[in-house]
Amino acid sequence: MADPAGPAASSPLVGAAAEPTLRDLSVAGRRAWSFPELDVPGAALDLPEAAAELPALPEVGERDLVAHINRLAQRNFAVDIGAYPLGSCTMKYNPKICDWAAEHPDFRDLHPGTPAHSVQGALEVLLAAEEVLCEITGMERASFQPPAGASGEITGLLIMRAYHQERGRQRTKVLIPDSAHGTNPASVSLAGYRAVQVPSNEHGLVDIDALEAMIDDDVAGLMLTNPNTVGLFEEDIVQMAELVHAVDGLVYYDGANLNAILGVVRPGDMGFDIVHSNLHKTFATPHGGGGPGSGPVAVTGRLAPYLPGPMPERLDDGSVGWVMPSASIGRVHGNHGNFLVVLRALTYMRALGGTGLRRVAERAVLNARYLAHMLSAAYDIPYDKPCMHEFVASAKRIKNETGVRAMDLAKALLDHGIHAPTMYFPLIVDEALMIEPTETESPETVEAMAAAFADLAVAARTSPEELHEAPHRTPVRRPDEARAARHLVVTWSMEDGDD
Amino acid sequence: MADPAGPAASSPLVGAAAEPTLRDLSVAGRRAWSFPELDVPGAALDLPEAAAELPALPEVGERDLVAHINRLAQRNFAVDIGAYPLGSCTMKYNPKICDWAAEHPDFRDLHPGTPAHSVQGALEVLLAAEEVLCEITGMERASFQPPAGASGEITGLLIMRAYHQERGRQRTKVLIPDSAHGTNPASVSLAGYRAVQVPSNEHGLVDIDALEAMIDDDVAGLMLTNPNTVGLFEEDIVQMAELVHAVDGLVYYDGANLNAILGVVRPGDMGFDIVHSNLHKTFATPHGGGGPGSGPVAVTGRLAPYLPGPMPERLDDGSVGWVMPSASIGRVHGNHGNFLVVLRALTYMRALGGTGLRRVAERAVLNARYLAHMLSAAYDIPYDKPCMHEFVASAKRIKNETGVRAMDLAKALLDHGIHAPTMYFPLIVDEALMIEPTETESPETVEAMAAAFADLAVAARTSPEELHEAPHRTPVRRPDEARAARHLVVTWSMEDGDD
Amino acid sequence: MDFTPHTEADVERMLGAIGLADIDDLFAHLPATVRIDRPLRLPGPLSEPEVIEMVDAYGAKNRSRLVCFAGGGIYDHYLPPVVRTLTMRPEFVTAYTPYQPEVSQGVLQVLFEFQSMVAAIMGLDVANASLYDGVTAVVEAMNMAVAATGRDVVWVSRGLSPRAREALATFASARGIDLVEHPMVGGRTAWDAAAAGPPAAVIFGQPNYLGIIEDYAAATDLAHGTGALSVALVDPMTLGVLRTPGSAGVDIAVAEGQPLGNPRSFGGPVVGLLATKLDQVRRIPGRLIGRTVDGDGQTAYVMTLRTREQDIRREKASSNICTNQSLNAVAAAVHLAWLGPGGLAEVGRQSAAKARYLAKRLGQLPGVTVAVEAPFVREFPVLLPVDPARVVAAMADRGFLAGLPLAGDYPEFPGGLLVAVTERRTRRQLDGFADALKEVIADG
Amino acid sequence: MDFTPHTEADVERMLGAIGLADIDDLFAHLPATVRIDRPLRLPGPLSEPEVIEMVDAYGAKNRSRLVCFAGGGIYDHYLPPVVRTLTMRPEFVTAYTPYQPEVSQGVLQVLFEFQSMVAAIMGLDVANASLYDGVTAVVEAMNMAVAATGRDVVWVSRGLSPRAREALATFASARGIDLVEHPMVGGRTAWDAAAAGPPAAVIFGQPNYLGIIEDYAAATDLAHGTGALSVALVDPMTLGVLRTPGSAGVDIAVAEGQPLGNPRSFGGPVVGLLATKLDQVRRIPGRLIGRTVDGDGQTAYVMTLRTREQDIRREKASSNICTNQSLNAVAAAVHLAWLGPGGLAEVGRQSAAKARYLAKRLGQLPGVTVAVEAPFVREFPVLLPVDPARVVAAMADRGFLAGLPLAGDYPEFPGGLLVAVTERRTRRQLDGFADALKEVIADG
Ligand SMILES: Cc1ncc(COP(=O)(O)O)c(C=O)c1O
Ligand SMILES: Cc1ncc(COP(=O)(O)O)c(C=O)c1O
Repeated sequence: MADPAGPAASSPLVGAAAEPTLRDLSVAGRRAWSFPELDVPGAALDLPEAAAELPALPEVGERDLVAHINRLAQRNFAVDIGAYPLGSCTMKYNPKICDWAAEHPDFRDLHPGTPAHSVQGALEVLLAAEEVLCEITGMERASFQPPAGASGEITGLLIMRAYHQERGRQRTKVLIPDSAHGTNPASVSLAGYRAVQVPSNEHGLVDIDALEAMIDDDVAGLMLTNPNTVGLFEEDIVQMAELVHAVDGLVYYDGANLNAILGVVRPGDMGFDIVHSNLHKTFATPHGGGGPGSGPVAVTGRLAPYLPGPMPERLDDGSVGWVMPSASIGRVHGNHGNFLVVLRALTYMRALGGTGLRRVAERAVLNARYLAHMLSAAYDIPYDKPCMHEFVASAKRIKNETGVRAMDLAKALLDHGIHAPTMYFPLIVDEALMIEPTETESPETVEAMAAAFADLAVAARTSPEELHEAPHRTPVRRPDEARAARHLVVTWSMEDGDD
Repeated sequence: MADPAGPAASSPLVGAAAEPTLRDLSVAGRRAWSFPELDVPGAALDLPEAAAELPALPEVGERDLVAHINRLAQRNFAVDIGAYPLGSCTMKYNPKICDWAAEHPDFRDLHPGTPAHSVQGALEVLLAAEEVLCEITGMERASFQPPAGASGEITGLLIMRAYHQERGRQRTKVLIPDSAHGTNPASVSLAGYRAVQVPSNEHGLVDIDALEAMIDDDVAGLMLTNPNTVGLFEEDIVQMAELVHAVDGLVYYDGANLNAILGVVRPGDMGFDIVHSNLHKTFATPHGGGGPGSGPVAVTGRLAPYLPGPMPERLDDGSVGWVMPSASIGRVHGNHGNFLVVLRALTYMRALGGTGLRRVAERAVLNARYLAHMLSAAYDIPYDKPCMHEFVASAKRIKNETGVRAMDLAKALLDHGIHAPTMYFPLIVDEALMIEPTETESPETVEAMAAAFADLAVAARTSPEELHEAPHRTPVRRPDEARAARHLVVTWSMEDGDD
Repeated sequence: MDFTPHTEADVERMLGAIGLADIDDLFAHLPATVRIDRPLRLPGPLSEPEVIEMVDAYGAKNRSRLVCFAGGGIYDHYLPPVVRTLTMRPEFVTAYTPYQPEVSQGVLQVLFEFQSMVAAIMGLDVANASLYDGVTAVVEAMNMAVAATGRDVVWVSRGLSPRAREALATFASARGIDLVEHPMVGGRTAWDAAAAGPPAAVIFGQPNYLGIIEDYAAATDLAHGTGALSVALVDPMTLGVLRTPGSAGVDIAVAEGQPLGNPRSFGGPVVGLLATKLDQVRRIPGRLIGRTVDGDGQTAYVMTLRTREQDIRREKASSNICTNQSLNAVAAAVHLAWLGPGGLAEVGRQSAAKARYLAKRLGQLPGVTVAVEAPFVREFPVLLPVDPARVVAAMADRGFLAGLPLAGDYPEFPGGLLVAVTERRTRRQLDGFADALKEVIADG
Repeated sequence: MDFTPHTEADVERMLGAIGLADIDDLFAHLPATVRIDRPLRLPGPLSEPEVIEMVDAYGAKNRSRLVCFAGGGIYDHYLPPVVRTLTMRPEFVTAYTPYQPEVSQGVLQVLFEFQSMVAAIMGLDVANASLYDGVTAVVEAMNMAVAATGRDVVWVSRGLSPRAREALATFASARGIDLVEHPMVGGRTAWDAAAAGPPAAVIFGQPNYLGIIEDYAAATDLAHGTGALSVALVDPMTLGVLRTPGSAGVDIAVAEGQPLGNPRSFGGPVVGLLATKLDQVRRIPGRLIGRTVDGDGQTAYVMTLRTREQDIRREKASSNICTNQSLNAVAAAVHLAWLGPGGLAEVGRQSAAKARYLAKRLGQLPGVTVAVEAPFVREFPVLLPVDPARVVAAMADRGFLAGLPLAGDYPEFPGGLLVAVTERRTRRQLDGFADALKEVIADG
C-alpha cells in the first residue's frame, strides 16, 4: 500500500499494511469507558495488598477501538465468507437462528448459582438436550459439563478408571489407533493411563488381528473414532467391541464428528460404552476462532452413576433439580459446562428433527463422496473403501514428481477463494490433505473445490515455484514460524527479537 | 485471483473477483424461508386479480445468502473501518450505544397506529428531542416528520409559502447562494418558487451588496447554509437577515451540518425563522450507505402554527397526545417521520449534554483548522477566512502544473487507506476538494490525512500517470460511468449491453 | 460521555500549531452579538449505563408487546433474525452514499439486487434504490406523472390510503396541481370518467385502504384512455398471491416496503418502493444503481443517470431527494432473498387464509359485521356496535392492538375498525382476539 | 428447517456421478446389524418461528431479571453493547482455530492483544490464549506445577473456591497427586508449614472465596521456601484496586475471566485466564500466539511453541486442551480495551465502596452480622438468623438474587450467605436489598 498509510490501510479492501496493536494506538488520557458517578460514600478504601499504580492497559477511545477490531475482523477468513473444507473440523454453516437463541436474555443473563426453582427453563433445556443426544448415540444418560471434546475425553476416561477401580482393578493401558486425534493420547495420559497404539491396515482401518493380539486384562479400554480420522467407517467395530468386552474393558467412542452417522448408526448399537461428542462441530455452534465448544459425555446405564455432577434430574414434584450421581467422578467444570452452546444445539436438533438429522448425514457423505470422486483423477486417494463425511487425499505423487508439497497446495487453495484443508494429519498418510466439504455446501461449491484442486495439480507441473510461494493475495504470506518460537514475542511488552 | 475461483474469491482478503448476484446463485428449488404449517382452514382463496405464477425472485438457501451478503459488506468502505473526510457529509463515528437504543424492542416493535395512551414513552421521546433541538437552534417548536434534510427543506419552504399566502401574497422568488447544496434549489422548485442565485464574493461569503440589490417584495425568503458549503461562517448574517425581514421575507437556515455551531451560535439568535437539521449528520445516526436520516424542521413561535402535523403535545391530563397545528401545511410523511433516528439523536444529545455538544463543535473546528493548516503548503486554500468544521482545498495549481486532477487525488487517497474527500463541490471552486475530518478523528489520524495529501502533491509531479490510474488496490478501478448510462442495466433482467 | 478522542494535551498541541492560545479563539471571528456566552441549557451529560436506564424508562411507558392486528401499510410479519444480522454489518451501516464506487461495491451491488427484486415482484422494468416511505413514494409518482404528461390534474381514488391523500394535498397545491377524488361504492372505487381532467395520473390502492381488491382494468383502462399514467400503491406482502401491477397495466407501482426486512419502528425508518416502465426511467426520483465494467473489464456497479438528481440538475431535478432509506433497502433485499418465490407466496397465502378465518369468527359476534362484501386479501373493515376507539383501548388492556378505527378517515363507516392479519398470527391468537372482542363488546 | 442446499435434482445428479442409485447406498458398506432402519425418535422438525416460540417458552420459565448479588466467580458487571457488537463479527464467530495464519491475522492479533492485556493486569510475563474457565485453569496450574517440580503433593487453601477444590480432586487422584487442605482462621488461610510435603504448588484465592483479601507474602514465601510454585486464583475485576499477583511473587495467576466481556451465561461459555513467568512458558497449556514476520518482512502473528500441544506432542503434551474459549477471549480483549487503566480501577473502586456500604447496611439489620472481621474487596459473607436457602427463595420473590448460601461448602458457617456487589448496583438497589432482607428475616 502507498506510504504514508492512513488508519484503514490494513483493511484488505484498500491495503495490506499491518494493523497496529492497541498498544501502538494507545495515548495517555484517552478512554472509552463511562460509568455513573459513585452514589454511595466513597471514603478511601485503604485495602491491604492495594495497587500502587494503575493497571498497564492501553488507553484508546471507542472510535479507535471499534475501527481497530473491525479491520482485524476483515483480515480473517470464516465459514460465513466462504467454503472451509478443513478435515476433521466440520466447518459447516451454522444457522443464525441458533445464534439468536444463544443471545436470548432469559438465558444469557442467568447466574449459575441461581437456585433451581428460579431456572427451571434452563434445567429443562439440559434435560431435553440430553434426551436427544441419548437417542442419537444410543446411550442412557449424558452430562453436558465438559466444555469441549478433550474435556469430554478425560471425563470419559475417568469414568472408565472409576469403573475398574470400583472393581478393584489397576489396569494401565488404553488402546488407541495410530490414526487417532492428538487429544486422545493426551487425555489418556491425564487419566493416568498409558496410550498403546493399534496399527492401521492397508485399508486405513484398525488392524483387528493386531488389536486382538494386544488385548489382555491390563487393558482398561479401547478409544476409537468411527468414522475414523481418514474418514472411513470401522466395519469390524462390532467384533472389536466384543474383544474388548471379553476382558471387561470399556469401549470409548470419540464422537467429535457425528455428522456422518446421524440417524444411520448409533455408537450404542455398535457396542460402545462411552461417547463424547462435539456440539461445536455437529450441532450448530460456530467455532469462534477456537471455541467455545461443548463436549458432552454419554454413557450406558451401568456407567451413569459415574458421570460428573451435579446432574439435572426430574424430581417427584415434577420440577427439575440438581442431583449428584451416586459414584460420580466429581466436577470437571466450574459451573454447568458451556450452557449456551447446549441451548444452541437443542434449537438445532429441534429445528431439524429426526429426518433433518438423517439428511445431514446423507448430504455430508454425499458431498465428500462426490468430491473424492472428482479428485481421484489428479490425487491419490490412499484407501479403497468408500469415505464417509470426509476423506484423505495424498499429494505424495505430486510431491515426488514436482516437489510441490501438501502445504504448497493448501496455501495455493487460499488464492482460489477456498480455505485450505487439514494438512499432514492423520500421520499415517504421507502428504495428507484431509478434506471435509460438509453438508451445507452446495454441489456448485463442491465442484468449485474440485476444479481448484485440479487446477493446482496442473499448476504443480507448470509453475511449481509459484506454488512454493503461495498464497499471493493475502495480507501476509508464510509467516516465519520458526522465528516466532526462537524469538518468543507473546505479549506486546516483549522486545521483538531479530535474526 | 487464480482461476477457477471458489466462492470467497470476491472477498478482498483472498481475491478480487466479482461477486455473483443472487440471481447467478439462484437454483430452482433452493430456499431459506421457513414457516409453520397453516393452522386454519386453507381452502382455495380464489381471489380476483390472482397471480398466475410465482414472483420472479431468486432461490437461494440461507448459507449462500449469508456468505453473499458478508462478502459484499467486505467490499465496502465505512467509517467504522477508517477515516472518511467526505466534506459536507459529516462522516463522524457514531456511538454504538445509540445503535443499541434504535434496536430497543420497546420502540422497534411499535405500530405507528397505536393509540397515544399505549405509546406515551415514544411520544415523550419526541417531546424531549424537540426541546433539545429548540435550545440548540434557538427556535420555539420543531417537527420530526421530515425523514431527511431535503424533506425538511421542502417542509420549511411550504411553511414559508403558507406564511405569505395567509398574508395574501403571491411571492415567486427564493434567494440562494451559488454555493448552496443541490437539494436547496430542487426544493425551492418543488415548493413552487423560483430559485434565484446570490453570488459569493472573493472571500467565499455571500456578496451582501449583490444580495441587497436583489431584495424586493417578490422575495419570499432567503435560504442559507451557515457555515456555508465552503466551510466559512457568514459573518454578515445578521445584516442579511435584516435585509430580508425588511420586506417581510423569511430566512431559512440549512442546518444539515450543525457540528460547527453547537453551543457556539444559534440560528435563532442570528435572525433565522426556519431551521432544518440532519440528525443523521450531527446527531449520531450513521449514514447507512445513503440513509435513513431525519430532517426535523424547527421554527420561531409565529411560524409554529404552520408546522406539519399531527404534533405531540402535553395535554392537560399530563399525558402526551397528537394535535394538529392550527394552520398546518399538512402531512409530509406517512407516519411520524424516522422515529428510531430521533431516538438515537436523543440518546446522543443526553449522553453529551450541553458541555459535550459544545466540545463537538470545538473539536470539529479544531481538526479542520489543523488539517487546513497542514495542507496549505501543498494545496491552495482559495479563501483567507478561517474555516469552521470543513474547508475546501483546490487542486487547480496541481492540475495546471501536472495534469493531475482533483479526481485523481481523491482516488489515490483510497490507496493510502483514507476515504476520498468530496470532489468538485461546491461549484464555485475549481478542482474543489472539500474536506471534513470531523471531531471524532484523533490528531494522529488528522496528521495521517495531511501526510497522505502531501505525498500525493509530490506524486503528482513525480508519477502523474500513476495517479491517473489510481486507485490501484481496490477490487474495481474507475468503473465506466458513461457506459453505465449509455447501456442502462439497472436490474439483472436487463441485457448487459456492450460497446 | 465524550466521543472525541482529544486529550487536553492534544488540544494544546493543535492550538499551538495553528497559532491560537485558547479553544474559544476558534470562534473569535464570529460576530460577538450572536455568540452565546452560556452553556446550552440541556439535561446531561449522562454516562453509558445512565443512557441505558433512560431509554429503558421511556420504553417501559410503551405497550410494545401487544399482539398486532393493525395495518394500514405497516404490518407485523415474521422477520427472521438473519436479516438484522446481515443488514447491521458496520460496512453497510456506517458508509455514506456510494460516491466512490471503488470502495462501495458492497452497498452498490446490494442496492442493484434490491432494484432487481423490486422490479420483479412489481412486474415492471425498473425500480429505484428506495424512497422515504410508501406515502412519499405516491407523491413522487404524482410528480413523475405531471412531468410526463404536462398536465396538472390528478385523479385519486378515495380508497387510496388517507395518509397518502393527505401528503398529496400537502405537495400538490404549491405546484398548482388539482386533486380530484373518485368515490368508493361497496368498498371499491367507482371511477367517474367524466371528472374534471384530463388527468396526469390515476392513483389507487391495490388492495385499497380497506383491504379490498380493486378492479385493475377499471383503473388502468381509464388512465390509458385519457393518456394518463396509472399509479398503484400496492401491498408487497400480497404480491405472492395477487398478480403484479405491471402485468395489470400499471405504469408506476409504489409500495410501503416496511414488511420487507424492517420492524414496525413506530412507522420509521421504513422504505418506499417505486417501480415503473423503462420509458419513464429518466423521470425516476432518487438513486438508481447500474451495472458497468471497470478499466480491467471487471464487472462493477455505479450510481447512474445522475443527471436526474438534485446535486447535478439542481432546480431542474426530477426530485429533491438525496438521503433516502438505503439501509432499509438492504434489509428489504435480504428479506426478499430469504423469502424467494415460495416464501412470498406462502406469506400471502397464510395471511389471506387467516384473515378469512378471523373475518368469519368476527362476523359471528353479536352486533359485528364485516363492513363490505367485496373480496379482501388480508385486511378488512368490520363495523362494531361500540365506539371503535373505546374498543381499541379495552382490547389493549387484554393484550391486543385491535386495529385502526376508520371513522376519522371515513365518516361513512362510523363504527368501522380496520383489522389486519399476517401469517404470524396463530390460530390461538385469532381465537383469543375474537373472544376478547366479544367480551369488550358485551361490556359496551 | 433444512440447512443443506441440495435440491432433489442435485442429489440425483451427484448420486449418478458416483454411480449410486439411491441415497441409502451411501451406507451400504456399513454392517447391516448396526444400521438403524427407523427414523430417530425425536421431536421436530420445527419451522424457524416455532423454534423461537420454543426458546421463548423455556426462557419464560427462568427468572432472568433478578437483581444479582450472587458471585463466586461469575459477576453482574456492566457490559457495554459495543463489546458484543464487535465480538459477534462473523469473521470471528465462524472461523476455526487459526491454523492458516495468512487468512487468520484477525483472530491471531486479537488473541495476541488478549495475552498482552491479561499478562499486564496479572503483572506477569506471559499469558495463554484462554482456557475453559477459572476452575479448570486452577487444574491446569496444578498440572504445570507438578510437571515443573516433579512433586506429587499440592497444598490448597480451604479459602480457594470450593468448585476449584472439587475439580482438583477430580483430576488429582487419577495422576496420584495428593491434595493437602490448609484451614481458614478468621476468614484467612492459616498455612501449616509442617503439612505433608514438599508441595509442588501452594494454591489460594485472592480474594478468597469468602471475598477476603489473603496475605500474599504468607502464601508466596511459604511456596518459595519449599521450592513450590505459588498459584493464585484472582478476581480480575479487583485488579484495578489490588496489587498484581506478579508483583506479589505469584508464579502462576489464574482467573475466571467471565466479567471481562462475557454475560453470566448460566456459567458458560466463560473464559479461563492463565498467566505466568517466562521460565514456565514451555509448560503453558493450550494456545499461545506469537509475533513474527513473513517473507516480505511484514509483521505477522502465528500460533507458537506448538510442540507443547496435543496435536504435535500427543501423549506427552502439557495439556489435552484443543478447542478453548477464543471467542470469549476476544470479548474479554475488547472489554479490557474499553475499560483501560482508568475503567478497571473505577470498577474496582466503585464495587468495593458499594460492597462496604451494603455490608454496613446489612450489619445493622436485626440478627444479621458480617461473618468475619477481615477486610474484603467486593464480596463478603453474612450470617443470617434464618436458613439462607429460604432467604434466597423469599428474596427471589422480591426480585433479588440474594447471594450464595455457604453452609454446603463451609459447614462452619451454617447461616452463611455470600453476597457480591458490583459497580452496577445502584444505591437504590442496595437500599432495596437491605429493606427486602429485613422483611424476609422478619417473616422468618
Ligand atoms: C476426532 C476428534 N477428537 C477430538 C477432538 C477434540 O475436540 P475439542 O477440540 O473440542 O477439544 C477433535 C477436534 O479437534 C476431533 O476432531
Ligand atoms: C448542506 C446540505 N443541505 C442539505 C442536504 C440534504 O440532506 P439529505 O441528504 O438528508 O436530504 C445535505 C446533505 O446531503 C447537505 O450537506
